[in-house]
Amino acid sequence: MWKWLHPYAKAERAYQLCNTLLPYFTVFTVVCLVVGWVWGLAYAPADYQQKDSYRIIFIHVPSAILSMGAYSSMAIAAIVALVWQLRNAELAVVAIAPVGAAMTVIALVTGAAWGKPMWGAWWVWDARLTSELILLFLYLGVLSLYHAFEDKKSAGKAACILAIVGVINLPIIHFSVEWWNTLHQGATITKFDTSAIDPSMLWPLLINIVAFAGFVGVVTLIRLKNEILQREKHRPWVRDLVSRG
Amino acid sequence: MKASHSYWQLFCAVYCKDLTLAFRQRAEIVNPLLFFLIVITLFPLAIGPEPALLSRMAPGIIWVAALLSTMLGLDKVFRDDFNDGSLEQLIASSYPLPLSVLAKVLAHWTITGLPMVLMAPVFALLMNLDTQLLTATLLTLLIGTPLLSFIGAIGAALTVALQKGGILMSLLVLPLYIPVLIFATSAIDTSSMSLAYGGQLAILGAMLAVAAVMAPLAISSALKVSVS
Amino acid sequence: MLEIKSVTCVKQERCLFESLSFALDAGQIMQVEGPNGAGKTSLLRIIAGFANADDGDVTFEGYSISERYDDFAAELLFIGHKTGVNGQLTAYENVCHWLDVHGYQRAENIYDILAQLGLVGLEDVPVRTLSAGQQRRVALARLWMNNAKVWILDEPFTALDKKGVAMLQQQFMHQLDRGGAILLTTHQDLTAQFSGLKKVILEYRH
Amino acid sequence: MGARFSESRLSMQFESFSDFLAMGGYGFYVWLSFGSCAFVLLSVLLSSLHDGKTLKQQVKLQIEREARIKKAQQEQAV
Repeated sequence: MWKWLHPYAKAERAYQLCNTLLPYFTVFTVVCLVVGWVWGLAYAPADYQQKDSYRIIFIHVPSAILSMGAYSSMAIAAIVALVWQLRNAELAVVAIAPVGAAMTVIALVTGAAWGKPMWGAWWVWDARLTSELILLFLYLGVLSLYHAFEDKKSAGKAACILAIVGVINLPIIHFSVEWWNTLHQGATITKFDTSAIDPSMLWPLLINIVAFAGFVGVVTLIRLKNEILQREKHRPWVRDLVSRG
Repeated sequence: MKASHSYWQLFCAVYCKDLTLAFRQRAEIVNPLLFFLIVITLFPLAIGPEPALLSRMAPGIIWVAALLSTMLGLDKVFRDDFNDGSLEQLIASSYPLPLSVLAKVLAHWTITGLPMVLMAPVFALLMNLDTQLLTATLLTLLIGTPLLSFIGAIGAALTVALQKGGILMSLLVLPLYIPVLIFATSAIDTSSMSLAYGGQLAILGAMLAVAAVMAPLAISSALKVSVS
Repeated sequence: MLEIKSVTCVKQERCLFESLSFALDAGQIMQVEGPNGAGKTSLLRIIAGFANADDGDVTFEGYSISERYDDFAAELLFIGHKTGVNGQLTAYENVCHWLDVHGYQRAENIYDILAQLGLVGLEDVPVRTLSAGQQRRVALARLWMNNAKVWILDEPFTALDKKGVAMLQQQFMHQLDRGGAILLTTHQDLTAQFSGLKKVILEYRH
Repeated sequence: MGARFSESRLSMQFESFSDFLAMGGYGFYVWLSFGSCAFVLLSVLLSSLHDGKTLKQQVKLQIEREARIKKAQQEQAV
């Protein structure tokens, strides 16, 4: 594994790897996204209880899952970056953060848009919603810390440390918020029994989750390329690349 | 010339230096306390003076005020040492950095957290707290404020190299404070219903134990990043 | 003793130096020269272990300093631009604190050393009230009370008067005689004659 | 049987396009979600692509600037 991975620790190889992977990811994502959305919006049967409003699930659940998935992969990259001193892992942390934040925003917005017709309120202080909001704060913290540093080497390391601190705290935060919520629960909230979801709805949902994951991959690859370029600006290989067009 | 010094003596040296400095400029101790007091007085002015309402909200208010006043002193924990180069000297010492960091964080707590705990009975009067609630508030503050210092110092260490790190630090640290706030206020709430609140205190204690071990490590690596 | 192996440093997208290698042996003094912005301070900070090199390695007595930093730190004395002297504390307190933090015993002759450095009567006023040169002397007092094998000094002569410079160089001699090594940057030439003086010259690179 | 089963499930759920837009009365919320989702996804994607372009532009400018400096130095030398 290490032998296979090691050459990619070099910036130029990593850049090329991103370039080769990008088309596959893009095609895959576009196909999944189109299929998932069309199926979810037009072909999946309406829910007998929530009617057509449940179609929001096809973007809400994927974005919520990916917002957490992106954070955990970011934290893993941060640990790799700090323990093995891999520069590219550090760049990956910074590359994932904006997409993760975007996923969190989507999850929050769609959650609100779904909550209004179902619960009668745009926002309730439900445990999941609150944790998601805090997750957004953590993402924004990593991003603003990274951008506050002039020297991007220190910035990357600082962002890594914060990402790790955040991932240690995230379960504690989620647990405490959930616990706080059960204490203070005022309005009754209908919880959807997701395990009993019909296959005709499950398939488009799964396709959408895969599509969103693909999207996170695509944007991460693009941003990783950017970050590598940014760091290696002065190196000959970047200059060759640019002057070649 | 080298040697018979122990880890304990290093700890004392760092801890005592910070305390000496704080006592030389008394504002450092007094200002967060005054801030604490002012924030607390703002609430009755904003929401009205009814005693029932106030005592219902008191735990939350006291804790939010404690959070904010801890933030006030945090920026100073590493800033001066960073600016005058003492931080480099600490790193270049043969002793492990997390130990010096632990001493500095505890010094911060002694300067800002402990006075708040000691002053809490006074604030309790302002908020119509009875003795039962007061004990609970004191206990949660006693366990919770060191936790705030530990978590906050991570943010302070990450932003010490930035000229205007103060606001950014609050943005990084406040979300991490949420669990402390939840468990502390819930302990006080539970005690107001005359129920046992040992569970919440135990969770706070567990978080403090984890933070006391992990935070110095995180802070040390953050400081090394900031210095480089 | 101290080996710098093909060290590269890039700052703000500017390459300060590339594949720089040299060695410093016991009893040697080495002066890093170069114009402003050439990366002298960056080089010193990398060797002292505060910053990581973008490439290459620094080894001390055979081991890499980043791997066993605490061992290296025990043999290192570093005084940078920022000297680590606290303005609120007195000269005596500053010296004592430094000794405590580095694990040295508080010597009985602290007052003598401070007096030798021309700080008689100023031992117990807050350092911030002293002049720049006097503040630097407080920091340099450490050179008289340590047994570190490597001294890394960034512009030690800044703000010192002629007498101070001469005194400092005498102490350099003493360090070299007992088998220590010194790495320093300075803009002025050393006035005393050092037998094993080596020089590293850094160019300003665009 | 199986084929007919899946066929019945995989049919268009809406009678007309306006029905599709109305989403059984929940049109506003559904389209709000999907619209904002598309907006966020697109803006992240486009800004990332844009960043890459600006970066390459910067490197290009830097190369040109260096070439100019070199030329000026040579002229000075002559």
